[in-house]
Amino acid sequence: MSRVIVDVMLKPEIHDPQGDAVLSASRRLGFGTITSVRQGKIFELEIDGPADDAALAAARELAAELLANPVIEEFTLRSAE
Amino acid sequence: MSRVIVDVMLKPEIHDPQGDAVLSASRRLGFGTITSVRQGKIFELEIDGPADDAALAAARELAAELLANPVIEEFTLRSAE
Amino acid sequence: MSDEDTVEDTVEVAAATPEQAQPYAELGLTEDEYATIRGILGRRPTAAELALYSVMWSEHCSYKSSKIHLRRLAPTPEQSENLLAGIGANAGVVDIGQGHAVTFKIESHNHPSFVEPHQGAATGVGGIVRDILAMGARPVAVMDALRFGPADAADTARVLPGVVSGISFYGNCLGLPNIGGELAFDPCYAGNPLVNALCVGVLNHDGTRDDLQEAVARGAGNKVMLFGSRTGPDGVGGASVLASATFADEEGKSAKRPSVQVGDPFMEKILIECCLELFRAGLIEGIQDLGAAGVACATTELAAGGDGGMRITLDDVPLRDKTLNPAEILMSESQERMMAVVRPGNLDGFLEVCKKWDIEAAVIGEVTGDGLLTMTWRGGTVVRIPPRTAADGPVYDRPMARPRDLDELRARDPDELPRPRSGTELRQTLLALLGSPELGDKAWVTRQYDSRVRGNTVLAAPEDGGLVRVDEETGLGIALATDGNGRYARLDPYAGARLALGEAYRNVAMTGARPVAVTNCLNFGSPEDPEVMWQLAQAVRGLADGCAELGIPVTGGNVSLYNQTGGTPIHPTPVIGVLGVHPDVRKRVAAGFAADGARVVLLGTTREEFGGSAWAHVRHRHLGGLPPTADLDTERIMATVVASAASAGLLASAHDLSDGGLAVALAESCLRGGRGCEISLQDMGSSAGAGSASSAGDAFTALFSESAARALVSVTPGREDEFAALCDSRGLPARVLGTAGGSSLVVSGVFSIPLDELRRTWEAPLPALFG
Amino acid sequence: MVTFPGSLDDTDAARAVRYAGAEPVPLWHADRDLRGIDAAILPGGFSYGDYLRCGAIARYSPVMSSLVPAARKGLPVLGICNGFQVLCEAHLLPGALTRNARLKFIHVDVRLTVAGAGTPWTRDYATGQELIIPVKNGEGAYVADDATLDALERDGAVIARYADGAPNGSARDIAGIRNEAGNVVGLMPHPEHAIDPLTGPSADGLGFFTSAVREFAGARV
Ligand SMILES: Nc1ncnc2c1ncn2[C@@H]1O[C@H](COP(=O)(O)OP(=O)(O)O)[C@@H](O)[C@H]1O
Ligand SMILES: [Mg+2]
Repeated sequence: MSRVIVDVMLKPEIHDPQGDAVLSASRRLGFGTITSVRQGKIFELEIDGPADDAALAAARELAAELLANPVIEEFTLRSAE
Repeated sequence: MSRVIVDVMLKPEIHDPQGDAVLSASRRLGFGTITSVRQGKIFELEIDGPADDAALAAARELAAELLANPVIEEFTLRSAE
Repeated sequence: MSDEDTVEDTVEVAAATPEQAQPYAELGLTEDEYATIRGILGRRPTAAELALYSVMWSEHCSYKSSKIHLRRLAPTPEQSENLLAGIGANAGVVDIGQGHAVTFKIESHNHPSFVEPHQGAATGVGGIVRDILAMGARPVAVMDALRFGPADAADTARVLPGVVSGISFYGNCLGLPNIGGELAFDPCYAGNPLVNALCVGVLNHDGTRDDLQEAVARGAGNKVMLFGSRTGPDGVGGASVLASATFADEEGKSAKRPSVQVGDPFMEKILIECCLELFRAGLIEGIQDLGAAGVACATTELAAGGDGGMRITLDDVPLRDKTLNPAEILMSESQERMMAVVRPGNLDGFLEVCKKWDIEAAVIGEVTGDGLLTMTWRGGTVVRIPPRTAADGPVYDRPMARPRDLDELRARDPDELPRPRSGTELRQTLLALLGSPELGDKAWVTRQYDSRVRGNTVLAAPEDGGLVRVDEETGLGIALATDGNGRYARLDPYAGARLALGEAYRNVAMTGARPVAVTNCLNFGSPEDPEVMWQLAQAVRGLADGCAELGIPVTGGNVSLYNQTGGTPIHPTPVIGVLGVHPDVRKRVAAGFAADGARVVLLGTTREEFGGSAWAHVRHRHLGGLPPTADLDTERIMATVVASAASAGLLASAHDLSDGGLAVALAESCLRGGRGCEISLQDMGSSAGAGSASSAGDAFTALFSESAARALVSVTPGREDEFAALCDSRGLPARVLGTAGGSSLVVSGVFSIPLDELRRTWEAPLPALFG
Repeated sequence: MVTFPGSLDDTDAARAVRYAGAEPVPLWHADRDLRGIDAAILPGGFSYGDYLRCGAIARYSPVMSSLVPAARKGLPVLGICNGFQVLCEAHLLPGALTRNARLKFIHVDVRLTVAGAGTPWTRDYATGQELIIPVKNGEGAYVADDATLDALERDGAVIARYADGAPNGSARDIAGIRNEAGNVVGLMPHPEHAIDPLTGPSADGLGFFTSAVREFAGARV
């Protein structure tokens, strides 16, 4: 059993109203040093078998096909211990 | 300028219908080896100044107050290079 | 939490260890109740039985403090003429003719919505929808009655947006139009918001096909099915249970169980479609939704309503979390689950339908003939009880006492408040009321709700009542409204309940519908406080008497107690929902002035009544005196007049008078219709007694008094005489005020306000507070 | 009329088709069979709960595996709201729909300007005509990169715009677009909720359905 984490973020050029809302709320709360917020999604996948190349490949394929929309989003993989 | 990433996940015992929906979709797509999916949120914060303790402390405070709902979620911090 | 190697607390173990200490108090049972359970069983209960009794005998499930009073609500034969199911069913069912029946009910989710506003409110909608579904009906609309602390309080900024987004998220995703509700603010709800959700459903009832379902487990050998979401640790117990010796295996190691349930509206949507297909195919003998107290409640109630007993294998309950023990499985409040009783011969068909909808279903037991509810777990018997003893629960006649401060409160007369006198002051008063969160535009909330889905919504918020088409051919429809006024009920709970009933009845009548049935949600403080019990008893009596006067039955409802912050209870807040039948929705009447030159008429009688009024509350934060008189006779007459007038096409608009009186109703009819009006108050405010009719003092009463049983209508041009004759023939006071038209609200000789200014003022408050 | 699990406005769209004088044919998400239809409507709702991204999971349903090639061959397809999202996810239309600018579900009647009357779904309108139609969505902000947006405008592929500014933050006030061939149309507002003033703000939406019906009535003669 292995765990792979997929982070999905909006592409930098796509407007992120959620991130902006968090930024302005953080300003209201007095967090003056925070200058930008981008919000994305995270998927923790549990995969049968070891955290080998096959597991990563499956996760990458799922991310590309389903988890991220390539028109507006990009993703990165991490493997969790 | 430093970047801190906050990962927010539902607590393990909290029901995650979104993750479940992704899991069953991944099954239908033939990703048989994936046994569990949990979906969370990720926040990329840009903070004025170096990635020092003060920056992390601000991020932690923001996460606790705003980014995560302590009733159902938990969060972790990472600092991005 | 139970490991393979821990010995399960079976019936045999319990019989052999009578002295073992049990955490009944942590589970909310009193010493007497615990002794009663031991007496029923002739031994100590097992851990699972204790859990089951504790949830079934909780106030929430057993109505132990209120039952004795609720008996008053039993309808007379005359009231129940068209009642197919009443109090005692999951929801009451009313025959509305043409082969259709309607079921509706209102329920609270107050406490969960305070802890986690979004999920709490969302699962509140989910729960009431399953009650309607369990009657065999297709849910067709929802409503939400919301009450919060002061609009500008910090906690309201946390709770209100979350509650609204939860209702929006769940209801919209289910595809149920939200057709109305309430939004009120009062400091008494600051630590205890009220989130009451109503659902209405429609079923066939035409002789050839009857969709009505029952919550019973009949027929030994029939299968007990659990279907929908898996069972997880949602809402199990809470800290007190977990801290107990029996439920946590090792100190400190006990997994923390969440009390927050997370809703999955998509699952509920497919569960609805799946159930409706099962009903249509005739595959179900009995059905029960899982709400509070989950499997414990559904099995107990099905078995108690049946003719035999039931045997359940808890190992067969599909789990999301494999570590749950029997007690936790029984108490779990995981959402989106249903339980059905199915003949063995229909099992394959049942599973087929579930598969089509991608719904997980499991046989978890069967109906027996031994009269007992028996449950096994890993081979041991962990529950063996007579189900009725758990389902019926104790009945308490708790002490009651008239609130000590009531006389003082009533003596605090609103007469002593400074009243606006000049035209300028009256103008300012109206703008202040309209610009308050209490009376301002609710679009900030209702824009988040889909009121159109299903395509049958004829009227929705901000109209007086929601109106939904049931039959496209004939135009048959149903109207609904919910109302409650905690301030009135605080001053006089008996009158408060009648006023709320009268207002909901009137709101339904304004659409042109005939009110036919009542549901109610009784939101009160702690039943252990004798003053609260007195309020509850008074309110129930008021509701019962009011329904008898109106000749319509209470078909069901819900009681929510322990609504208080610290030792301070909320205002007693009975929220009343009224259902009406509209013969032809194409002839519906709406609140907005719809025709230039239409004669504007005030129906009913205006008295000088300011106790608990919006004016006293908004302008002076004052609560005192007596609430208005509830005049149900006039309500009844007015409803028949409006219904006749609507069907004859005599009305261009109709709008009830309530908070803020005539002035606010005028403003709303202007804004809604996009049209001004010019009226005169000559001779109004008569019971103010002496003083000339045109004096500003009388104008104040005419404009802001909250006398009940009044409405503002405008008459279809050319039909004025017919309408006047109709009112006259029924003895309904009808006073011509003026005409609709123009771009200002003009009260001759008093003030004039351009519609633009009215609109800006009215729309401002909620966006200013909540963004 | 395709029903996905979680489709909600399917009965409404079927009613609109009936009002327009045609017979709605239900298509089930799990069936590949298109049952000889002349045109397809992907209705509004929350397919699969919209849990991942709106329309992301519906895109992979069996019915879509038949519909996508049929649409590429010219079958007229109208995606309304969630249906629009499915069409974008399935790459039958460019761009994507994202969270509303103010992050809340919004239901409001809007004024639309018809910008492209030349499709099988908009023939009964005149370019420039104004319609009052409800929008109701949580993720209705149309986004695409500038090159795509420029191309859409250049090709006249924007078929409707919000006349008073997009309530959901849509790029360039875009309310609806078509594909290059013109047979596939995606629309955020709900014309099926504007077919009768009794239940909607107007009957202005009926034209989308009568346009398509007329197309086939003509074709068959
Ligand atoms: N205030 C009330 N007035 C009339 N009937 C009530 C009231 N409160 C509860 N009931 C009835 O008592 C029964 C049990 O209520 P409840 O526990 O809320 O139902 P459920 O088990 O479906 O949640 C229902 O028939 C309900 O209609
Ligand atoms: Mg029930």
